[in-house]
Amino acid sequence: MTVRIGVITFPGSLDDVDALRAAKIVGAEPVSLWHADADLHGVDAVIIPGGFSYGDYLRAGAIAAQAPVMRSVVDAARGGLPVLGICNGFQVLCEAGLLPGALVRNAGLRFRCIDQQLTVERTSSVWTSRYRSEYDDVRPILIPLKHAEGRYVATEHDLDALEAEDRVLFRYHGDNPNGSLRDIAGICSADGRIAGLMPHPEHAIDALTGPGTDGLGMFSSLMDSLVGAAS
Amino acid sequence: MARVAVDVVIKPEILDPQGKAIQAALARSGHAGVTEVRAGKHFELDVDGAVTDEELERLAGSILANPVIETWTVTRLADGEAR
Amino acid sequence: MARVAVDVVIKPEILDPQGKAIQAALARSGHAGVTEVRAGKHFELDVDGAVTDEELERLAGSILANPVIETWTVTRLADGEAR
Amino acid sequence: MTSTGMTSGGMTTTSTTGNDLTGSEIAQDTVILAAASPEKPQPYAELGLKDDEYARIRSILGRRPTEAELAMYSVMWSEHCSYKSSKVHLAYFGETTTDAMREKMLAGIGENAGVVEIGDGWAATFKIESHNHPSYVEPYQGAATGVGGIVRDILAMGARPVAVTDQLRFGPADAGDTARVLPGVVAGISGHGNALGRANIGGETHFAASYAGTPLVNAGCIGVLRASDMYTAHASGVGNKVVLYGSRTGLDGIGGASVLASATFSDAADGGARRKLPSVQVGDPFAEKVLIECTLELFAADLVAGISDLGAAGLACATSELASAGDGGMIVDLDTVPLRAEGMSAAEILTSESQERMCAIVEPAKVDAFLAVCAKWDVPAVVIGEVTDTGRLVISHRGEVVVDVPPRTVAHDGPVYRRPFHRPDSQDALQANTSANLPRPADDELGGLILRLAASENLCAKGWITDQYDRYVRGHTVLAQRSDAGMVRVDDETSLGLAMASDCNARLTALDPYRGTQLALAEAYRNVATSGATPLAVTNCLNFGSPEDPGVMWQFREAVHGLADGCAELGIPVTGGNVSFYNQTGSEAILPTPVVGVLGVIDDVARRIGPRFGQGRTSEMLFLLGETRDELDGSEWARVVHGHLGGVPPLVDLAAEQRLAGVMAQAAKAGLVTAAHDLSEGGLAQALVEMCVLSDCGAAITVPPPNPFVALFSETPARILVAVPTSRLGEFAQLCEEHSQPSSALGTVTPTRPRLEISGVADISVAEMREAWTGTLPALFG
Ligand SMILES: Nc1ncnc2c1ncn2[C@@H]1O[C@H](COP(=O)(O)OP(=O)(O)O)[C@@H](O)[C@H]1O
Ligand SMILES: [Mg+2]
Repeated sequence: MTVRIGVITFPGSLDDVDALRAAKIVGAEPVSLWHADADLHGVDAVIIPGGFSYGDYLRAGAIAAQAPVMRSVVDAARGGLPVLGICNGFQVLCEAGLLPGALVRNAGLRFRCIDQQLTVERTSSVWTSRYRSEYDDVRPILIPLKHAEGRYVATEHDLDALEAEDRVLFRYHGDNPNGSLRDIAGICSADGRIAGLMPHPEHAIDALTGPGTDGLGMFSSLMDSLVGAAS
Repeated sequence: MARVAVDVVIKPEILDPQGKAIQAALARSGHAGVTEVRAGKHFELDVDGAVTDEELERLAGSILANPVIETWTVTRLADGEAR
Repeated sequence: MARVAVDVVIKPEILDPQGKAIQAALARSGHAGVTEVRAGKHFELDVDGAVTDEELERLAGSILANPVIETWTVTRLADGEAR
Repeated sequence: MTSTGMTSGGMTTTSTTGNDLTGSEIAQDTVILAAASPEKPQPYAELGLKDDEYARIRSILGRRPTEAELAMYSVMWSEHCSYKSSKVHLAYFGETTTDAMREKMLAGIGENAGVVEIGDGWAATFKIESHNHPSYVEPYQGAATGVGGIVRDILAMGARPVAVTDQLRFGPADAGDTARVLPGVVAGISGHGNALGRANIGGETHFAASYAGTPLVNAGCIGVLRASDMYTAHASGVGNKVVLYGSRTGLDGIGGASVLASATFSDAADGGARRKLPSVQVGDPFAEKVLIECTLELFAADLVAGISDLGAAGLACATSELASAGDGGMIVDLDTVPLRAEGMSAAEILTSESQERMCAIVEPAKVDAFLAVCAKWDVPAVVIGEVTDTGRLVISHRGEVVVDVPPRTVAHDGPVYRRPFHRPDSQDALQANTSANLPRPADDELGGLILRLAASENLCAKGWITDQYDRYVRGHTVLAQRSDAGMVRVDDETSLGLAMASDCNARLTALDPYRGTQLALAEAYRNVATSGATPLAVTNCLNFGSPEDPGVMWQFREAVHGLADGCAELGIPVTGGNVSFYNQTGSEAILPTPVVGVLGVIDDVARRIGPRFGQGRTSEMLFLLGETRDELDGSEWARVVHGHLGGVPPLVDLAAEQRLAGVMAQAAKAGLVTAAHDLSEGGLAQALVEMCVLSDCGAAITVPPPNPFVALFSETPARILVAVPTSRLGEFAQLCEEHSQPSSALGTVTPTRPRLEISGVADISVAEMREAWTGTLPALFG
């Protein structure tokens, strides 16, 4: 079966082409989705890419969360469609209420573009199963990160709940680049199907253009789960 | 036509590095009397007569501010007054 | 100890892309009664008694706002009042 | 938004009622009024026009110009737009470009940006522009709009912008104003540039006292296109529509026209307020990003017959240039232009420098499709005029003709100055004051000196700056910051890549502008070669003081000649450039700063060479390619240790540079070199520090006798430090021999010993070097 992965383009999206390329590399059919079109065109999963949707002029992700396509994404996600928000996409998912918490200005106040080590905290999600190792200790992965508003904040109550429900997907390893609470780099829904993270796995799919290929696992994991489900 | 100000500030329990940096800059340039700064956003809206206080409250709390991290106040300004 | 609000907005003749984008977003989400939005910054300062209005004016115009492109207003808030 | 009712009547009929100064409306200055009131005094001097220039305008028109015409001529005849002081010298680039050099050039000097063929049907275009003064007044917005402007320039060639660069110069790093300017400039480039989705792949950052009141902010952009798809800025095809699209036009940056408003409209309701308008423009990165995507979609759908960006001089520039390069005529109705401010005069609309706008020439049958694409992207677009063959640019406003001029006279027939130039007398003393008498360090001081120089402001790591730039976006970046050259893959379907580097050591151009500029060329050329790419074309951004100073004019002329002669020797053409004069604080000019950019091409990006050794399992040896002479005048050692600038720059040997580039290209192709870094400021010592720290790996070397200080700190050009796998030593030696390339073995890479051991001279840990090299900017800027 062909797996169709949709990637949303908002005005101001930047890394939509990278996400489409990642989908293609793992053997999926990449499908472009347009912000103003509420139709999801029958895709099997949706990626909300990085960038500055609508200029991020109110709060990062806030205006995009109101876009027609997002109303469909919210409904479909509640129905179990796998959804991944990367960077701005993560911000959109929080603003749309699909994930708890918010992303605010980096503690250091500056935009940062660095290669960052992450620990994979949960390997039982559709987005991270490939990082499962024979042993329990998954080695840190190296993924680029680039944002000015990536400090994850949530109430203590929400943070405790995230931990209790095993919904922290990634944590920053080594230096915390933005002051995120509890070093959180990415989280997911309880069933692991809706995920968001600040770093950019789609920029780590080819050693020629990224710091390595550690990001590929996220897209391959999705393929495993979708192809597995179909067969 | 009325003018409305909406001020949004980050909740006190959330770290405000920008406020801190500004406070430090003020202290460095001789304004040590400013002991704390919180940085937020200020919006001025022109709204037509039909817009009620409830609608303003709703749009402030759902769009202009993110209640997870921010608090806000809505103030109708006197005619022509800008803040 | 007093609390002071400083509101900074971009001069009316200078492009305010934020305000424009926010107004469009509000209109799209059913708040068409909002006909114009100007986006600016809102600072809340805690200042000790020795800080005069002149000093506040000076620091607002030199550090909180960029007089080349912005205008500002300084308001002393009533005790404990947050805006 | 449909095509406007551009009836011929509306364009040619002029009413006289508007001339009555009745009511609160102030009559605008029309062509008819101008013809009827020849004696009316006009503020041409305030607009920067000389008496004879004003007289020329009058004789071109056969009457006095209208206010709108005066505004147009004055901005288009300004130094910035007309190149009136530099033109006579820039002609030398053309004179020295041979047919062989021209072979791959599709567009050259005179176009928005030069275009060169790069193989497989692809072409590339690149350019560097200055945004110096605005960045001093308002660092964030000045730098931001600088990046926006250069990207639109590249877009106007029909190219897809793929990468940006920034060349920065500031006052001393610890100077108070640098703490204002530098973070603001970098935040502007970051905030605006990152939002455009174009990877930042390199640049320069230098500090020197002469830039304290005059920082330099240059921004570069590279674009790619199919060679068959080039658009140029011309308006051909009578009846084709002129479409203005992008942001609304406001009162931004109308420095010149506001003089006009204040001089003639001082009684107008808001005349006084407007006069105080700052001449800064505020950028809207979101609008810019959308404009880029919209324009690329217009290109892809083949809806564009000609195109121009709106930069300096706004519509005045775009309309006059498009018209004069095409069929020679155009009519424009300013009443159709979407405005952001009320009551703008024709002069203001024409000279507004509002950002994020483009002007396209569109066949009538394609106008609807064009407007539909703009609507999809929510980009305002209107037809503002039409191409004619009348030889006149006719512009109406409020139903009256306010401009009626031969467009060439505005765009191209500006004044030409032959400004006096002569070598300043002080140059002799400067050159006589060599570094020969400066005390040199003892051998046991060299270790400390290595660290001291590595931490100095010009040599230290620039990560504090470059980590604020997105280098990953769109997934084509192969090399970026921390490499000698940036490199991008042209697109997903090809392995073809472009490399770019830009350089200028202004200390050396101060000592000898001719030779110093050749050294800048040599360094940028070498940086491209170090990455494994083959240098192909050259651009420049010539930043100088006042052209009215004969000494500055001499520096400028020497720089142009040095660059042109150097390019002729290397066989690569100058395809474009930019001149920025009047960079001075009071009467003190900046160090002459001719930034030279070199573009290179590589067939297979997988073969690129980066600066990191010790990454694989093979053992590697380090070689120094090139020969070292005792050349320390103008060096970083002289500056940091002695605060000294004097003497003559190192000798230029372009044949050696060419040989070196040939060796590197072959070595890359054959995979003989695992890492490379060229030697420039700070010499061998600095190259070793950088490679060890970037590689997180040690090296054990022996410096060639007789003088370790000279071996480590001399700044002789034409040298590259390379790492060669021990399994390939034979092939490497043979390659060098075939090219008669001097090469000396320095030592080995030591992955298990993270130290730089220089036999008998120094032994420093990588951690110590990292701390020294990377600590400086964070300590200064937080
Ligand atoms: N302002 C800047 N913007 C982007 N990259 C920069 C900037 N300043 C320095 N760099 C990058 O930092 C690295 C070191 O710069 P530099 O020492 O000038 O290199 P080189 O000596 O090889 O010309 C290069 O990769 C350069 O592109
Ligand atoms: Mg170099």
